[in-house]
Amino acid sequence: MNNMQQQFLEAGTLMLAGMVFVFVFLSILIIFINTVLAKLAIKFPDPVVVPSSRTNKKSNSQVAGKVSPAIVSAISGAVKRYRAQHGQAK
Amino acid sequence: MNNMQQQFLEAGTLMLAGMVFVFVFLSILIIFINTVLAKLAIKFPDPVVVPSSRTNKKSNSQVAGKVSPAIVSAISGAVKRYRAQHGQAK
Amino acid sequence: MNNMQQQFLEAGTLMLAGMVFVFVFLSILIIFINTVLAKLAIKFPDPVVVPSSRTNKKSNSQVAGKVSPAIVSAISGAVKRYRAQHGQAK
Amino acid sequence: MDSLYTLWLSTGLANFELGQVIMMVVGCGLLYLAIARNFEPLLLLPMGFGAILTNIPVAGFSEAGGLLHYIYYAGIDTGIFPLIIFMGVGAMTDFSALIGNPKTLLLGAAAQFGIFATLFGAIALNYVPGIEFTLKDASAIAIIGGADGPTAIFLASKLAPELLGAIAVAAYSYMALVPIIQPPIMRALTTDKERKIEMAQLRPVTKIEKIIFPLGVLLMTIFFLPSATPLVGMFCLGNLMRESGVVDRLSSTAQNELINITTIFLGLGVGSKLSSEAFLNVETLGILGLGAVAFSIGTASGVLMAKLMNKFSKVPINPLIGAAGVSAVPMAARVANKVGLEANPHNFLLMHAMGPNVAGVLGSAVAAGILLALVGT
Amino acid sequence: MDSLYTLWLSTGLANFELGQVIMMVVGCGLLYLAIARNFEPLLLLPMGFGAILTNIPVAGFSEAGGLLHYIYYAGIDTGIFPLIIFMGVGAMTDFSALIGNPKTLLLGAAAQFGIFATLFGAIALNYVPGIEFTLKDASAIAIIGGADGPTAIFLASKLAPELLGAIAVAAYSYMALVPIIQPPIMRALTTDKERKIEMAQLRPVTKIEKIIFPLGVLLMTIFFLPSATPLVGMFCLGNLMRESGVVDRLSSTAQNELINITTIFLGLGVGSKLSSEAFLNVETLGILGLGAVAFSIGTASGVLMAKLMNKFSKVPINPLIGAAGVSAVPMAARVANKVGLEANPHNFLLMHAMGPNVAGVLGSAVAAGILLALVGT
Amino acid sequence: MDSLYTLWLSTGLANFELGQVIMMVVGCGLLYLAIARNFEPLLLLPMGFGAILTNIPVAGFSEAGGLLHYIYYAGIDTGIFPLIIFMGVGAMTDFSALIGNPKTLLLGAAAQFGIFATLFGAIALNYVPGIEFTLKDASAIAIIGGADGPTAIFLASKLAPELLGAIAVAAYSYMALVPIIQPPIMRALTTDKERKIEMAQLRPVTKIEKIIFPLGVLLMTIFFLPSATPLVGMFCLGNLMRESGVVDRLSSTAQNELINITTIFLGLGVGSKLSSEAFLNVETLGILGLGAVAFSIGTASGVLMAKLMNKFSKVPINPLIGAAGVSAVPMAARVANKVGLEANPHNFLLMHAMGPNVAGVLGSAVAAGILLALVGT
Ligand code: NA
Ligand code: NA
Ligand code: NA
Repeated sequence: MNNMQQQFLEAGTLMLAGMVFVFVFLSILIIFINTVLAKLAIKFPDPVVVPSSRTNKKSNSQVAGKVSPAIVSAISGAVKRYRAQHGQAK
Repeated sequence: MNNMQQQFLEAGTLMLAGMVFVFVFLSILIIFINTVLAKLAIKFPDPVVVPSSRTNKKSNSQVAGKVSPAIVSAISGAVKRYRAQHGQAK
Repeated sequence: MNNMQQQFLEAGTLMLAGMVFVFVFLSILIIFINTVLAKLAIKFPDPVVVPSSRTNKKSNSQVAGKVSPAIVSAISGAVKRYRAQHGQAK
Repeated sequence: MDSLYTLWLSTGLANFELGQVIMMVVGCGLLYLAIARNFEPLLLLPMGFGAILTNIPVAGFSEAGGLLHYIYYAGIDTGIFPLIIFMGVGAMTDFSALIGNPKTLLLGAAAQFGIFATLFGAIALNYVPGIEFTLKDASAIAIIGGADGPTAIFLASKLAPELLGAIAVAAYSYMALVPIIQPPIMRALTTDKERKIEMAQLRPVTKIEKIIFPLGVLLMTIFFLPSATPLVGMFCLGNLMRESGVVDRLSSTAQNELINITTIFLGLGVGSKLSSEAFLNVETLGILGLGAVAFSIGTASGVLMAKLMNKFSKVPINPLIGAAGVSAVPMAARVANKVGLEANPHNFLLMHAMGPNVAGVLGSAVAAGILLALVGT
Repeated sequence: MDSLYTLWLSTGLANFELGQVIMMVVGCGLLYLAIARNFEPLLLLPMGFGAILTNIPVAGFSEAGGLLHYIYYAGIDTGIFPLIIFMGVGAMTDFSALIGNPKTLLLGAAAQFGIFATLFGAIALNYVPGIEFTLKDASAIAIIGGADGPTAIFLASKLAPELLGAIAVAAYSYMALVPIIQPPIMRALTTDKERKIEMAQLRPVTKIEKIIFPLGVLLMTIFFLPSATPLVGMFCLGNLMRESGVVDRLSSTAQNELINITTIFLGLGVGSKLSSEAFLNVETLGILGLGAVAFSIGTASGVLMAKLMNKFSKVPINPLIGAAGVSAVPMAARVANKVGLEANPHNFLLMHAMGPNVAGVLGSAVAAGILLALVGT
Repeated sequence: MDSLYTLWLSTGLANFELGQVIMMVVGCGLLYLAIARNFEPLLLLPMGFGAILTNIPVAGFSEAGGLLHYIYYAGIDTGIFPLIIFMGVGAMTDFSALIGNPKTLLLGAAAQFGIFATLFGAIALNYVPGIEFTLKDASAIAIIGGADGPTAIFLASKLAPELLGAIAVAAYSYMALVPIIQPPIMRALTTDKERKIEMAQLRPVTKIEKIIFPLGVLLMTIFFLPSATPLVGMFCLGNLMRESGVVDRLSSTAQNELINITTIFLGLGVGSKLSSEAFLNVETLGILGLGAVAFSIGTASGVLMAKLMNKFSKVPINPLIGAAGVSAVPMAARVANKVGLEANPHNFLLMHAMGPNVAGVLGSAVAAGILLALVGT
């Protein structure tokens, strides 16, 4: 058996072993998701957030009409950071 | 004197020396604050900022009514940064 | 020729060579700008952005009257970042 | 006069070699692709710049004591930079689409055939006179088919450092070309009816699933393929920081400043391997040629796998999303979406394609681990 | 077949040792504490992850050439990471409350008794068969009583690197447990009347005081305890950057990106010391046991010192703020505030407790310096 | 008792040497300049702090294993930190004013006479007993005249590391003094009429010009002066990241977090060279004296060159902007603007002065390259 033939054999084995392994690995992952994760999802559901239309409205009106203190502080923080970033640095 | 006894002696000395040192050190720091810093505070008081109700009102109305250019630029800066941060990176 | 004299000679040569080089280098850069860059500027002009008074007005009124969703999201992003930055870190 | 002569001797003009000039042109070409054509600019811009710097005569950027020498040996030879990037990518990745439709993992698996077919191709190139790829070389080249930059750089730095430059250039160039390479293959392998398939909405994924998922992936990698744990581990660390919700400041830094800093230096360091000796040879041509083939085969494998799955699955799968299995996140998913919209203007495949897309990242990392385990010793 | 056998030999399953499995479970436990219980997640999450990675068979994360090996030797063995963290903490610390009421420094001093009592306890543990702590080991363990993570890591890396993992785990776990450990002790040692004491408003502190303070602290440390200057010096540098007001961009980076990047790698590096040989022994149990004792003694010392000061001081001190002297900033101060509110709903102790709280940080750094000076040679 | 004696022996008080005390006072002086006088605080604050730390007896900050030792050898001895800073400065620099009025490059060239005149002066100082500057030393000192911090640190670290501390102190101090040093010279060399000259509006500069410019500068440096390519190359990389518009996240990081982190460590590392042996000698006085002369000559050369150009140019040039050729961006340009406004309240020279100002940065880097090429071997 010459050298090239042997290399092809090795490459072929690698291809076979590799593709089998990749498929087996990701298939086990599918099983993991369908069993473990699915069970966990049922056992520990996300807390239900009631999208209170009241607070939503409020936050809309906040933006439209007057701005809440948190937003003001965020804006002033942004201004501060903006200035800090554009100061001299050399 | 056996080995354990000697170790206890060393540990006891360390404890004594250590606690004395910590107390002396932080006590000197108290003196430093009460003398040096106190004098400095009197000699170099913070500049008094007159909380001009005028500018305050103005800045309030700015937020409520119309937004100052600085804030607009900060917001647009934030938008820009937001986009930059959420661009592709890989 | 003594040592100091030789050093002065070397320093003088350095000065001459250096200044000539700096001038030649930056002069070539002038030529580069005046030829290559100038031609490129003509060949690839910046796309003309029509400063549509319409969109300008709109963006002004946005800021003055109600705030656009992009800005809202930027603000909420800023709030978020602000909180993240001020969390405990030690 | 002496001084002027010394100055002349120290100029680039007096010391240029032809290979260096050509490599600088190559570097400028990469800059052009990055800036004018928007080809993966985050990496190709610093890489092209690094290629220029490393080929400057006299300056010695990549010799002992030079800047690029430090960068390469501290960050790339050690594997640290690609791993930090991978952590950042993990912190950017949302696995919801994958967890919501786990079958898409098979599409990500199938697309890895691009890697192993390329390995075969690289060995076949040994018939060409002047090319002599060892199995290590072939494996490093093959990973281009994974369409994942950091994985390719990491593997090449371990298996075939002398080919690193060419491999990185090929990987990133073809990743940028995904919108051009993939659509014809996708159209050729699917019927109009298949392309019109609408997919069911994804089920909502809970927080606990997203937290446990990276740990599960890591655990499986530890059990079955420890050689892939550097890549997969750092990726999962980043993803866990993201999903846990308790270390947002770390997650944000990993996604932004840290990955940006590392990207600059990674690009420069990879560029420093673009010397004329390492790049200007027939092997590079072979690598560039194989890269195009690799992407095409990966794309085809993904699409064909999706068609095969449709024969067995009750829930229909649009075969176009199979093409996203090659990774190249999120470009390949966008391509799937775009080709889908051409066939059915109401069919938004983007979210569905994100599943195979991130599955492809895992698949490539697994494939890299296999190659490391089997030929890396 | 050969290839498959090689692949099998390279799997984790074929190479696991029991100790590694147990240490991975320990790592998962740390992740659980970090994510589900919010125990100091910024450090325990990367630390737990590092513990998992370092125990993966075959992968060699902590062997020469491995990622964690580089991180540990570049950042922790050299002491650089804890010092950078300390600079960032300094940039986050506001000394106003301390300067406004300097007597609280005595509370921070008293709480350090937790350290030296633990030192005694660690030596006493030598009576237990299988435990053999040298004076260096005992000193490194004792610093857990300082309730300050970077200080503990810094000292342990200098005095007892092989115990670093256990010490860091103990230090951060008990710091997270401060809200559970402290209140019973505080209630047991104080009367209801004492807990109701309202404290006078703090005097305003000027800018010049806040600028000179870190320099004064550094100067005193230089004069009396040079061995503490790495810790105290970097802390004061951070604080000076904050208070000087002229280098806001450096201060901001020290408080954010730089400390975040360093925290990720510090956690991973510390986690890499959680190998089974170093952790799974009776000494670790001793360290964990001593840690709980250390915190309790420190808390009690602080409270009792406050009661003692009340006998001599004209201005009354609420003894609850003495418990904040253990550091664990800002958790211990919040605990003092909370217990105080239970007794007197109008009594807000938070600002007053910040004084002993930051004093505790200085006190621990001083104590670390003493231990380094006396047993570190 | 033994223990107390050991503790005493380990105190700073028992080990101080006079030189160390003096150098700490120098460090405090730098902090004073930075904080109270706002002299280049971003570098002088960490540098002054580093000077204090390095002179602490016993602590060993700059000995093997010490923090400053690591910082110096990893970042400054290698040249990495100044180069990273230079990349960030490049990302902050807008060349529009220069491209719009390229003649101002000649002003930036003329101002470099400050460098070469200083070189002459440094050699002349050898007449002073106790001073013995080699040509390398003299070259490193001369670069102060370039008024560019990172360039000075880079060149000094290559040519005369033992003078690095004094050179950096001189360079940054005089840069901060630009608003005091320059105006009298500018007024003395110009007539009121000249100062009133209004300059034509700059032509608009297109995006393509701004992208090609850094590449052109790099190309010329490669051709004519490879020894300057580390500085010029990193500068151009930063500028290309900025102007290309395709890697905004990298450009932003280079301008902010990365340059901030590097600045902290660069300052500390440079400060670590302020030991008494290296600083407390007559050579330092010579360097400080030469620095003032260098800035003055550079300023004068720029102004005189502008006057000379006015004799030949059709478009009038206000000679005040010639003073901005010394670099010291953007301070020198602001000074030109301010002096111009005194003479003509409607004359805003700021944008016009930015041309020679950034030209001065290039000019200094070129001059540094020449010195490296001619005396650096
Ligand atoms: Na892939
Ligand atoms: Na403490
Ligand atoms: Na200059």
